Amino acid sequence: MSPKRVDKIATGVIYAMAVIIVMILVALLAYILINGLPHVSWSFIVSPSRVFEAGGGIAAQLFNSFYLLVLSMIISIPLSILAGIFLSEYAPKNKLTDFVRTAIEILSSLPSVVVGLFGFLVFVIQFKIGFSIISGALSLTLFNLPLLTRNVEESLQSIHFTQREAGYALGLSRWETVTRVIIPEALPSLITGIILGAGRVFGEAAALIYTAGQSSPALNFSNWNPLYINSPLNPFRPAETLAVHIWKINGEGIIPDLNAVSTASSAILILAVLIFNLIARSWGRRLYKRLTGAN
Amino acid sequence: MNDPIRESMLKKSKAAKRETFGKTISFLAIAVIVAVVAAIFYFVASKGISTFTQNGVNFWDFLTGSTWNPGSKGADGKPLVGALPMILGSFFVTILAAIIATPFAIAAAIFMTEVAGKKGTKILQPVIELLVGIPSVVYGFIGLSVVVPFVRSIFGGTGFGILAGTFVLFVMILPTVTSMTVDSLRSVPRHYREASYALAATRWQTIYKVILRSAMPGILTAIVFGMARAFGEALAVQMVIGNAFTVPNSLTTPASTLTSVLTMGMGNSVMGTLSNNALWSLALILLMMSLIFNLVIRWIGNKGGNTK
Amino acid sequence: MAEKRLTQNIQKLDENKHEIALSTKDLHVSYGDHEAIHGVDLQFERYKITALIGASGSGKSTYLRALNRMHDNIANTSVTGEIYYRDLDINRDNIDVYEMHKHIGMVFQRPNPFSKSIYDNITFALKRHGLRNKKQLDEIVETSLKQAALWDQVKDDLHKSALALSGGQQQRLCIARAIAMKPDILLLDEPASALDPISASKVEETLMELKKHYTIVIVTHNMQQAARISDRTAFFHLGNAIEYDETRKIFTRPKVKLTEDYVSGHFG
Amino acid sequence: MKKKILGLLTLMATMLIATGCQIKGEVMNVVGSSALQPLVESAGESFSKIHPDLYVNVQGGGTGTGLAQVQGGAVDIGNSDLYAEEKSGIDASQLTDNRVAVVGITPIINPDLKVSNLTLQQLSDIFSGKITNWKDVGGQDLPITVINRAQGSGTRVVFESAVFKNGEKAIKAQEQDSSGMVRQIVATTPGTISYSSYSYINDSVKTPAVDGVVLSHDTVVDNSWKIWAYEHMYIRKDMQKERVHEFLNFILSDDVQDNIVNKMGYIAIKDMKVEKTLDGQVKSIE
Repeated sequence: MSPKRVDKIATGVIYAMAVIIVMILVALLAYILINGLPHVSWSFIVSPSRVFEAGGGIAAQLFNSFYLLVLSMIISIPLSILAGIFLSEYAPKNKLTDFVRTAIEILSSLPSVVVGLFGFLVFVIQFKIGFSIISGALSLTLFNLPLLTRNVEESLQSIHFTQREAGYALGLSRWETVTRVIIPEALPSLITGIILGAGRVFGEAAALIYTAGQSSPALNFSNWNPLYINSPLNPFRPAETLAVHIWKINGEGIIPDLNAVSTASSAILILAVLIFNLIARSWGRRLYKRLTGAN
Repeated sequence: MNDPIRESMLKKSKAAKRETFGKTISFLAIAVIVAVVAAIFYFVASKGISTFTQNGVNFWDFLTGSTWNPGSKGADGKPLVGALPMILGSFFVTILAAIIATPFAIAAAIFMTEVAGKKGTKILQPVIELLVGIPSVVYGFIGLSVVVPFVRSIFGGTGFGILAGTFVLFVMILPTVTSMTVDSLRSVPRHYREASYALAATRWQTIYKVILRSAMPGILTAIVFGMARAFGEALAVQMVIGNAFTVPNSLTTPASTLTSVLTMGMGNSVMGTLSNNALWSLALILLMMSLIFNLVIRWIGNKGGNTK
Repeated sequence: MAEKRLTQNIQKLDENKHEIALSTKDLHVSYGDHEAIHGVDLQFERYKITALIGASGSGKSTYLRALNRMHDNIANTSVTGEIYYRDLDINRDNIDVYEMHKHIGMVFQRPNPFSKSIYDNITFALKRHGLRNKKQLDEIVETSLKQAALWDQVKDDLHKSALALSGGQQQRLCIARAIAMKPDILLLDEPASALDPISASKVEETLMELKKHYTIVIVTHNMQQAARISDRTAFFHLGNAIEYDETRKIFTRPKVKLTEDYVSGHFG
Repeated sequence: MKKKILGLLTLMATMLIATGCQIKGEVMNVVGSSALQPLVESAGESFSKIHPDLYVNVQGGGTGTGLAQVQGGAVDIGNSDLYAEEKSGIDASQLTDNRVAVVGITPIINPDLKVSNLTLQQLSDIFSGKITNWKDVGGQDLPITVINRAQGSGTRVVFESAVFKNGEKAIKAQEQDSSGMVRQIVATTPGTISYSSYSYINDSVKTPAVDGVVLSHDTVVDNSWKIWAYEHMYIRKDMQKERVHEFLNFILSDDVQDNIVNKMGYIAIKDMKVEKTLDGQVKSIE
């Protein structure tokens, strides 16, 4: 066969596979949305959930998901960026560094339930923080750090070495060059990594069951003083997230409208991820433009 | 002679101080992570090993035994903790899912970076990122209500089993593998492509001989990460694999994985008892297996890198 | 290793007649076990252009990069010997490299502007070094871009990304960025090699202009270029400086056979 | 921008420390059986209405977790589907048992099966693997697929102790770790049989009579339906907190027993006409 023909066939196969993927994905999304959206209403979003009667909503769960996401990102983003900088810029190229990298990679393959139990025994019991958003956020941080760190390291590595030389030759420290030149340039791929991480946090259930808990106090959305147990901002209150809620009602739920609540929650979860995605992306693009002068 | 430039070079500059500062805090960050990793490893290992030290289970029996019933004892008076069914189950679903997902991920990545250009990326990228955000619970339920009946209608049986698990995991790891593959294809310098096209190579030849080859270590890493995710995934697999503690003899009969047993059993056992320790031993095996995977892939990556 | 010391003819400058801006004494550079520079002694005169020529792999770039310790951050690389600048051996641990880099600038082979606007490219390092005055910064941007012969082309696009410039413009921006620091010495590593002839000649013009205020050491593999712009030339071969003299002497009456072969195009 | 982030972080940190020191309101932690969780949660909500400064934090995690944590003193109350004595690794002598409800457990089968009655013996044979086809118990010719709950699950322990009278062993079968999953699988997979507590039963699955008796509130209270057990809330013997005892009394009050326990498909403890001891002996109460 002539190379031209092979090229044509290969291109056809690649197109076909891409189409199959898109079809799988579209079917999945359509399945979730078509099943769920008819049950979604404004009152579903803003009313509290119920334990055994029909008609409950997901107000607290939705808020909890976002709050937990923000908290765990506040902890894990700086930590992973710093660690990624170290691995990419400062770590000596030796066996020890390789060992650390391997260890971090292996951590990412731990099932989240193990991370959750670790979080339970350490944060909830040992540190006496109790079932709380903060315990959940810390556990999710453990769970997210390996992937984020890895992503940061790779994003930084993908920026050419000559940029660092340029900074160095101008009398700038590697630190300044990395934080002010390399990171802005790597921003798009950093943000992709963060979005992937955020998606994991948003959808995680197993690691939260034992740490953030599977029930939450009725929130008082008019009390924003974090010192009160029923304040939405209190990071020390137990909090059931949307993903945990879906898991719980399907597993042990006894509400009669279980199916409706579960499918509607899934649909909302997907929409929330979508919206989060769009916001993060447009914000990232604007920041990138501002920092790099790109047009 | 007083030369200010000369003097200034002998003092520690602001930049040098910043460098020290940056080095220190980034080192602290990695130290924290290493400490956490060490703590988790220690935690899992110490609990996992106590099955063998405290409860006197033979390690070899644990790996090769095929009966899992930590609550009761076998005919020889030893606890029934044989993890073989789960180890095989985990292996099968992970490898099968990776085998199916890899070509798709590579194809999608090529599509996005080489074939369809910006437009392809615009369509696929958001969809792929969205997929990561779908909770595994939801994947599990879709698997239960779509994949399991599908497998049942084609292959008979109950539909639960390794095949159903593989399909679900395939979709779950696809985004991870794809987006990482895309990154590694993108990092292939443009002049490689230009050089290849300049030699009158077709697009496919360029992709196959130049781009994929130089992106190979990155692609392998993507696959490991995909396998790692498949390996550690619990909720979704647990819902479709059937959770039967039998050595899998076909792809369509119920089987179990390390994670599914772990997730199911944790809440029902009491810390410190054999049933609980045995579960931690499973977690330990999970760690060891991913270590092995990691080393193997690293080895392949090194070999590929040397022959280039 | 067999050819470690070859016949040499290194001009020794009389320090009473010539002001020496930078000099090295027995400078060695090694990558791991492999020694790439085998002890080079050269002096660079103030406000002159010195060219380093030689075949690929002769060590001229390695030597140049050793002059301002660019090898510091590279694993496994060691530089031994002395580098004198302002009566200080700057190849010592007690020297603050960052401070030194303010005075010994460098321009690289491939243009490497930051992915920032043209304006930020020039002001970024200055700001980091503590210069905040907007008016002063604007002034520096203008003068350095003018010196680099770029001002007329970019004065209306100062806030556009530097990456949108052509290769030649990018390189001149890098030169502008380097001279904005007002260094004593400018080291250039084949600054015109990645450029088209027109851009290259623009860069050459720029350098001729700059030598009034700066001491320039330039690595080039283009002998015409060296002959056109430099005052002195050093010929490198296999990690040794073979011959160092006034440029016209090197190109017309070289004393060493190797140099003659090279400049007459018999090898390399 | 860096400064802003730094400022925000400092603010968060201070906030966390501040909140850590002084949370307004008392928290009571109840952890354990996920089956019992909805009941205690509803009761907790009503209890909090009477005591606005109290927050009853009810979490699942499983019977094993509940018992282990209450024994270790990490939580105030441990919810359990089983007697503490039945769980290895638990020192029952340190704990006080509070039986708060009774739960009836019934076999559930796929709705397409044409079987409406099974004997205890047949159940025993099915779950131990002696009978493998529905035609042997009066149904169509279809292989039996057994779905078990996870090992150590309270529901499974109760079911097996009621069905396996002569030390039979359960066959190796599929296992699921929640009632909801079991119900969904049985509803959709042909030829399946499993068991579930009464509170989870709905129209999607079929509940055959056992030895001619159909599970209901009335058949459990007089022990004509044999497969039932107590739901327990354990506290440590040295529990000092007044509110904890108050809460347990509250759950046992007529109001909660009638309006929450019975409504959720459990059986109020006060309705029981018989009592079952730890070793399975049943005697009637006056």
